[in-house]
Amino acid sequence: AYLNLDILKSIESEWRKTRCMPREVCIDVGREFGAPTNIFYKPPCVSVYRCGGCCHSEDKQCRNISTGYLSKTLFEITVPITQGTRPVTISVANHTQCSCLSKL
Amino acid sequence: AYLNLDILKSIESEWRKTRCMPREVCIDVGREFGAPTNIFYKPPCVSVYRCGGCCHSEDKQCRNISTGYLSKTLFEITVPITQGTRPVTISVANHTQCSCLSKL
Amino acid sequence: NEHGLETILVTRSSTHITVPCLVTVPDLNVTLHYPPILEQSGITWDNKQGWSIPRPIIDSATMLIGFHCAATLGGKDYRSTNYLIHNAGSQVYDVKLFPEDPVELMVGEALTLNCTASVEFNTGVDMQWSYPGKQTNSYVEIKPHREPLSHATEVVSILTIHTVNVTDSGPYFCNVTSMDRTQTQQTQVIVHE
Repeated sequence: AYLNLDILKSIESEWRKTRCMPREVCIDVGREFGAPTNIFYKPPCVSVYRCGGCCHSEDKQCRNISTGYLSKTLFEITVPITQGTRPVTISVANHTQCSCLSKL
Repeated sequence: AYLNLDILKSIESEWRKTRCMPREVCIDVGREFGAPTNIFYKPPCVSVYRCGGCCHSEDKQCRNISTGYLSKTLFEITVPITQGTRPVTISVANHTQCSCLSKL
Repeated sequence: NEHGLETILVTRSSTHITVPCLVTVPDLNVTLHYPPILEQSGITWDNKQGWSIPRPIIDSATMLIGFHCAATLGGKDYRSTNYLIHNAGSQVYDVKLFPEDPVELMVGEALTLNCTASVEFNTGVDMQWSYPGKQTNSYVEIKPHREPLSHATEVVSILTIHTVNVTDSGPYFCNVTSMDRTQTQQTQVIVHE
């Protein structure tokens, strides 16, 4: 018996789509930078690329092998509000290359 | 003093990019379906859309308000291998509409 | 097999993977087809074994499917079955059953037992329970779970009886079967009227 080529093609396509590569994600700024608990950011998240996807073995993990940094400008609100709201610029890690690296 | 328009534009753009909407993600099939511990899937993950992004209030969470299902064909390996490897078709939830819903 | 697919196992100690395309014509020109991979050097042909691929090439491949051999003889094309490569472990490091002490309950209460094994990465294990109510009690829920951690994979099977009965009293066994053996853990459950 031969494997149906359409099945093989659809499986190869799924495997490519889910491979370990930089993927756009939303990062919560307060959590990423460990901001004090009386500070809020607007917007609360920024969009950057982080490594994600699946490796084909449990002893591997999808990790960044090269990283850049993106500048993002946000509003920072400090409570009590009397301290005011101001635009701030932060630098956020942006993964540019990924690989399935061994855990061991 | 007036707010610099460029700053405002870049902040608006970031807010749009990080809004709550269906986003492509990799789903580990074994975990999603609670597969027995002697079954492996190839590829191990499939690509579907799930709601993700940030709401602008802590009492809200980004949830799906409409969902479809996608058929995916994978290989299923049962250990011990003598039981063989076979193509299987699964149906995976695919979020089509999202909204920031109240947690309370 | 009947699906036109054979699985080649790769263990942790494998240095090479052999795609076992065997031929009856020793000097036949057999080509190996494989998914896009970065490095091709080091792939060698042996007409008694097939194509040999160094392990690092497999590890760097994005996908482990689409391997097959092809040859032409007398103007006719021949093609082997398709091969899928699977990383497979075999070691079960330990098996635990929680709670480890005997469990005492009143009729109507919920019983939850957690059988956890630490196994080598990519080790498939069949986790089966034996318990007094296995034949009669259909209200038993068994949930499996696999979690790759930093040095091993944790496999779990959680048995839940939502409302126990006196007939649920007795020994509960968790049997963990890997490729080469079975390990068992046991605990005692006592249900009072």
